[in-house]
Amino acid sequence: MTRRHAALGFLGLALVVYPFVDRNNSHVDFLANAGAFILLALGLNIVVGFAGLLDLGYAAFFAIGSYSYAMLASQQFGIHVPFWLMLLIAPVVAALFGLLLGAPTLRLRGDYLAIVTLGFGEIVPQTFLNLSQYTNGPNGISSLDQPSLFGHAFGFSATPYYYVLLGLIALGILAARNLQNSRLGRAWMAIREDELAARHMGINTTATKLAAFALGASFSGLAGVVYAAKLDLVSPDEFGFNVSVLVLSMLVLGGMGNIWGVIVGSFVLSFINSFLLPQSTSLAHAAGFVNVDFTNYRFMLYGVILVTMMLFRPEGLIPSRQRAAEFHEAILDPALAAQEQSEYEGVAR
Amino acid sequence: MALLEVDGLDAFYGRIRALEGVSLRVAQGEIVALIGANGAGKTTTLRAISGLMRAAKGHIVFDGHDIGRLGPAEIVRRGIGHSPEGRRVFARMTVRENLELGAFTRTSGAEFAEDFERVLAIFPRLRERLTQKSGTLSGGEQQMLAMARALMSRPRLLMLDEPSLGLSPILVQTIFRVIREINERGTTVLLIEQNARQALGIATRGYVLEVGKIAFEDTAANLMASEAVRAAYLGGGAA
Amino acid sequence: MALLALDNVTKAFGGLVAVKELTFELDAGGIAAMIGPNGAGKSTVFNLITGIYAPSSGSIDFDGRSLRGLRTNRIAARGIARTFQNIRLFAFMSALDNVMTGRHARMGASMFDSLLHTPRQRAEERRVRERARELLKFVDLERAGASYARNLPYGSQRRLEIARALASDPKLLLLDEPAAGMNPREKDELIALIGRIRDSGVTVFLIEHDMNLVMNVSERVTVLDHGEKIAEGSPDAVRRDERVIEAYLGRADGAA
Amino acid sequence: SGTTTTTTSQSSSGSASAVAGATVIKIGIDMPVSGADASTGIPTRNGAVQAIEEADRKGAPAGFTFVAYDLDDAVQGVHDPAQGAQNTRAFVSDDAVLAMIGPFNSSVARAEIPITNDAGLAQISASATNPGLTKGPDAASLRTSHPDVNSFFRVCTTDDRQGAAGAQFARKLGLKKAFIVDDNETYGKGLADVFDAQFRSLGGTVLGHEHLTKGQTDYKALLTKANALGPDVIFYGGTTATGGGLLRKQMRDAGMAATAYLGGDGISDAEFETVAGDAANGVYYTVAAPETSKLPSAAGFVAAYKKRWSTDVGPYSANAYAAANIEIAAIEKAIVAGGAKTPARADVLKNVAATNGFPSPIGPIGFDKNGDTTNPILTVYKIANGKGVFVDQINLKS
Amino acid sequence: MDVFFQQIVNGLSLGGIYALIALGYTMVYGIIELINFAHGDVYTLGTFFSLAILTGLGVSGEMHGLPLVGVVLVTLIAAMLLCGLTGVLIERLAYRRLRNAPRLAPLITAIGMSFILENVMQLWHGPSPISFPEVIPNPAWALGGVEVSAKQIAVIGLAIVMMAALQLFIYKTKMGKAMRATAQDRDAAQLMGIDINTTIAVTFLIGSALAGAAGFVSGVYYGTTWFFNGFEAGLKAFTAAVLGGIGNVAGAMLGGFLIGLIEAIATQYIPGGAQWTNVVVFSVLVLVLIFRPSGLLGESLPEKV
Ligand SMILES: Nc1ncnc2c1ncn2[C@@H]1O[C@H](COP(=O)(O)OP(=O)(O)OP(=O)(O)O)[C@@H](O)[C@H]1O
Ligand SMILES: Nc1ncnc2c1ncn2[C@@H]1O[C@H](COP(=O)(O)OP(=O)(O)OP(=O)(O)O)[C@@H](O)[C@H]1O
Ligand SMILES: [Mg+2]
Ligand SMILES: [Mg+2]
Repeated sequence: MTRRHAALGFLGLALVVYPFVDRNNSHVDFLANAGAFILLALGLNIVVGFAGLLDLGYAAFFAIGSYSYAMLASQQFGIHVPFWLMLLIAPVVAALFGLLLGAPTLRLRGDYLAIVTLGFGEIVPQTFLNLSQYTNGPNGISSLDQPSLFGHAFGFSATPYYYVLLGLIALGILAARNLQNSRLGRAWMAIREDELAARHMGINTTATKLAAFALGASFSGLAGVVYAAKLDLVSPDEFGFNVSVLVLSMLVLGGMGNIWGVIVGSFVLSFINSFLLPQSTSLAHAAGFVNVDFTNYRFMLYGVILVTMMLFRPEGLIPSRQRAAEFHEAILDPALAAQEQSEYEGVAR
Repeated sequence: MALLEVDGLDAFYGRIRALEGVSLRVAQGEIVALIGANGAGKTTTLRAISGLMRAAKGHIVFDGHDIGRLGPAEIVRRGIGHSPEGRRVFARMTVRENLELGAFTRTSGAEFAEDFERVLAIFPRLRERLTQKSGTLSGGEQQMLAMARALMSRPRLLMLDEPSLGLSPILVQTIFRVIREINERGTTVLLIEQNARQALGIATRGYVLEVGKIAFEDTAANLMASEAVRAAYLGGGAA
Repeated sequence: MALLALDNVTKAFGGLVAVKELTFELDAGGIAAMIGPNGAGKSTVFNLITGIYAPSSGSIDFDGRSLRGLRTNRIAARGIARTFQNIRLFAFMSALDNVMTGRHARMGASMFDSLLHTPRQRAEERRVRERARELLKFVDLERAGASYARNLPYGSQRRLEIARALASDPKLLLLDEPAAGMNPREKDELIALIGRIRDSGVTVFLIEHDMNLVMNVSERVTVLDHGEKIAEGSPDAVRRDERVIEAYLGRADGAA
Repeated sequence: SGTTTTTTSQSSSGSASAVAGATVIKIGIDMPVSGADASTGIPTRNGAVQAIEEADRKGAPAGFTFVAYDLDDAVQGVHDPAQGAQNTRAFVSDDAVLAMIGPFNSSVARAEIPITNDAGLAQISASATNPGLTKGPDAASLRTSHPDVNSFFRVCTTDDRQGAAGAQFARKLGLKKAFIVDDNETYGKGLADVFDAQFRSLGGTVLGHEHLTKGQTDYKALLTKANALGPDVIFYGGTTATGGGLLRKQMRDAGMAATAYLGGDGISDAEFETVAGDAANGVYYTVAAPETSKLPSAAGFVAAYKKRWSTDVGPYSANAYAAANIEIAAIEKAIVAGGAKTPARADVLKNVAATNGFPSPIGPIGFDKNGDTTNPILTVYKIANGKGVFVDQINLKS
Repeated sequence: MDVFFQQIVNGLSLGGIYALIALGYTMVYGIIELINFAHGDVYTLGTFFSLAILTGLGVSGEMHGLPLVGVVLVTLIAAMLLCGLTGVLIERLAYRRLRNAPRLAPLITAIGMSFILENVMQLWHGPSPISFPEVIPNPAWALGGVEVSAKQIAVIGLAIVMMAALQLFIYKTKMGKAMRATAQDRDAAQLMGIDINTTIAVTFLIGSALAGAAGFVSGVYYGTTWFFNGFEAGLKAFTAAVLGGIGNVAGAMLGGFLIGLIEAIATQYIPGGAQWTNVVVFSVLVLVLIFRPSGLLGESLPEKV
């Protein structure tokens, strides 16, 4: 307990002083980008990890968060809502869209939900693209309002965003933990295990699942605001299926359902993705190996990570206790799996 | 030589040892009862015999051949029928289709028709429900179907895992009667029952499992008479 | 006034009438049983009461109010709890969490309480955990609190399911074949447990095929056959009823 | 290779002061080189790398060596503005980087320009053709830190010029009714929008303007819709990869074999002929550069490229090669002027901005005050026997 | 009116390809309840295999008569076989170990396999589109004002034939029955004497072979392919399968044709329709699922407690 707290305190301190130690702004920039993905992953973890709802279109909410900042804090419509206020508004907007998507579809059984969310993930960015009179279509919306704090504009340094994200992640962790150990968190777990029995406990399964969708979406909306402000730009091609899968992979890699696992997973994949591969390719080129291109094997690498993780350590790097048990004991017990499967057949009304 | 010989079986679920050195034999024509408390390992024993799980140690010899390494499908083909715990009927298939699947390993159409009639005669309720999806049958109806389905493969050794579970008293009697009849027609039976009294009532011999080990093994009559078995498994209630 | 009243309830699945014009009342307090051949419609009656199915016709009143149109979770909140013919615990949740989940309907924490862990929420969690511990003890599982439900032995799982159902302080507890798969010794324990539940003021309504148990615990027995009520009364009266013997018990005395 | 740079920390507003002892000069290259974008990203990068290698082999003044520092801006196989921004910051943070090439895509450029503007780092794109990057209020808004300084240049003509040239040419051919299709991407839609406006203003009729959905491969429904309106020409704004080739190919199946087809430089690649097959013949396209066959330098480059990379050039390889050479020249000039010290970025930027009449495979290049090329000569080709044949040259300056 | 009917033909032929892919999807789903994300890529692999075989046979242009029939048959069958084997291999490597794991696990390996296949194909032919030789002559007939080409008829016909064959196979053969049993309860199926490894392997063999057939057809029909083809096609096909009721063979075909039709009609009658096709398709999907949660032909089994 105390050792754990000490370790956390140390980690927190290290993260706070980091930008003072490493003066390379691109590193801080990378960390800030990774931070946005950590925030995304924390949110998706609520939906998939806690409530067990497979959402394959999570990037849509990211898009909604980003675009709401772009539309409400830029020259686009001449509206300039302050960044800090948007941190409150965008999550609510995203959550509302979460409800909008969830309300008609949450009655669907797992895989149907997956495909509908996948479709939602396709059509949201597509709609932003198509409504070009409001969104500038493929060009996206640029030169968004720069946040400022006590009169200091953030400018083009990644550092202030880094701190904003650090704070948001800390809050996100706290929120996720609180949720997990609460009436709502138990209800999610129960629904995941046996929806019908959960209903007999008095759990309103639809409302509970909607809460997961809305909360998950709000994290995504929050990440969207910071990401858009930091990038000073939104464009519709940033929010494709790839992003949804990337975030899902982060959960899988780190350990679904486990907050720290999810954070580690997102950091590791971000690191590989936007730092290790491009940089090492560049190094190889500089060293004369001009035909080496690690980035081109990105998909291969992801694929291999996903497959081998699932085969050999399906509970992730830092698993949740419950998930680990589900994976391991269930693997041992075909009987239970089959029973669950046949119960699953009974489509709840 | 016995039809089925199980020797020194060890089985694990993860790190949990479910069976420890279980040995038993079932001779041709016998009804052997396997009784024991919940979690003693009865189901695990049957699962190991029919190949649904692999024993860590020990030998399983059926009809003179070691079947310990064979898959369940092959074991069924060799003549072991297994009506599993929890009914496990094919929920989205009709009663008729379930029965057809019971005869999956058999090829003769004539034999099939004959067996079909025979099991429906035993369980007339199933005849009324031939086209119902079996997932919507009542618990007891599913139990009948599971047993009927196992009979369709004309096994030489029929293993039944708690066949009377959830059945009405009248059907419990029917089930035990049917087991006896099947046996009289030449099918050897290995029976797991919580209803130990009745099981021992029709069995020739019995084994008592306690936490993964065979604790007693004797003729049914002797087991019924044994004080230790009575106290633990036959219950104090008046019979 | 009756705690539970079914009035002329019919449930048909396609052409199959599982429950037919069933009328009966259950008074508060005490233990009642429902027996009947397999497929008679007993579980269906439970499913109608708990809102899994809606009656094709007829009405069900609980505690003086109609249950019509209520969803399962609302019915549970009204004070009807149940166990299942096939155990349906939350397999990978601890026994304690299972029981705490059973309390869901009686808890007030909103989404925001859950998110923020307000003092109110924390106090409630503490109370609920305490109550859950008591219930585990009540069903003799005080040492199993931390185990995953599915790692418990079968008999314990049955009792855990009962504890979970009791967590919502139900007025009515429905038990669907609670003794199935239990050995005689476990059945004796179960009989004692059901007695304790009755003594705590919860009305118990159970389905069971084990005549020993039914005759031992219940004060009133309803017999169903082909979805219709064919007999009703004290255990002894029912046991001697010709139609019951014919349809259900069999000639050679059904006591198992 | 193997040389290390000694770096001193510097303020992020960044006019690099000369660093004694440093011998390596890096040129940053940011392109999408993985996944779906790799097909055009890699050849473009190769062009730039080739220029840097040649310069290094030739030897820079005062013993400096040139190194390419190339990064991928695709994430999960798709070009990504945030990754582009991160890469640009990596360049800016590395004192040895004095200039950069890229990005490929206009959307990525929007994320990068504010950063190079802030750092005063010269940036030349080979292919980002969206007008708003250099012109008008849009461009001004990208120059956030130093509104009066321009750091972004490009050697390609902008979409507005190409769209206008296409419209002029179509009218010149006497085509009256056009049906416009674009791929709904920055480049394609920009091109198509300009064509749309110009074609109308030149007296043509636009029967319809549709945008494709990404990933679509079956255009029969769209073509049936178009055909029913009886167009003289289908104008396509987009690239081969986003549907240009298939669209042409399926015109025949939709009974439109006789209808003219016109596009921009997005379909000026060998792939177009591959995909469209026989149907490619008769297609017109514009290219935002003079006819290279008339410039001997192009032939040399094409051959050298083939030798170096064992493949044919991509549509923007020569542009990237030219862009890199401009930067190299600017750097060398600054070295000489600064007395063999590592030049400051500001000096390099000044030299780049002053580029005029710079000889390159794609013709002489100069930059106007916005950073656009002063060489708005466009060429129209027609495909015959699977090859683009020179048809017309349009000079928009006149 | 002619335009309307022409769009119907367009929609049906596009839908035919979706249907062919959807058949394999739905079949695999029906047996192991897995959204086999890699299926779309196996389909693309089918185009690659077909091209390789055509190239191997030295085919470069239009053929006629007996040689045409021979080439088509050989290529089709070989592509189906190769894809089928690939499917079996994928199942063996990536899914078998996870048969009893929670449902999310194999879904994620499926996404992983999809990435791997895409990358392999990219290494094989590079990231650019590649083109097919024009093997089949493509006469077209005008029926009234509506033009129908031979290829279109072939696509639609093949989808129907394959659907019917699959339906027969699943409901009339012993193997089919074994598959359905395996789908519902693997242990119990084994106790019936069904070898579930074989059964599941055969499922993948057939499902993937169908993807191979779809690959061949689309390669010849569109004359081009590239490594990333499978994503969009797979997505649409899966949507088709869900729309029709996943696990249901006739439903997959119905869903495929419907989506093709929706796309064609939306393109024609919505102003600027081409950019809205996906939005319309998914909106229709959501609407259908709201009113019929298990798809158009999907069966729903009320829960029995
Ligand atoms: N899938 C599993 N994972 C872990 N442990 C298991 C599993 N199945 C059974 N066990 C354990 O193995 C032991 C033997 O179980 P088994 O099911 O064979 O008992 P049984 O005698 O059939 O009991 P019952 O009368 O309840 O059916 C028990 O301790 C049980 O908890
Ligand atoms: N969802 C359903 N669809 C169709 N038929 C159903 C459904 N649920 C139950 N039935 C039928 O209704 C009848 C009554 O079933 P029910 O489960 O209520 O019986 P039961 O009295 O509980 O029997 P048991 O003692 O065997 O559990 C049975 O014949 C069953 O097949
Ligand atoms: Mg057992
Ligand atoms: Mg029942």
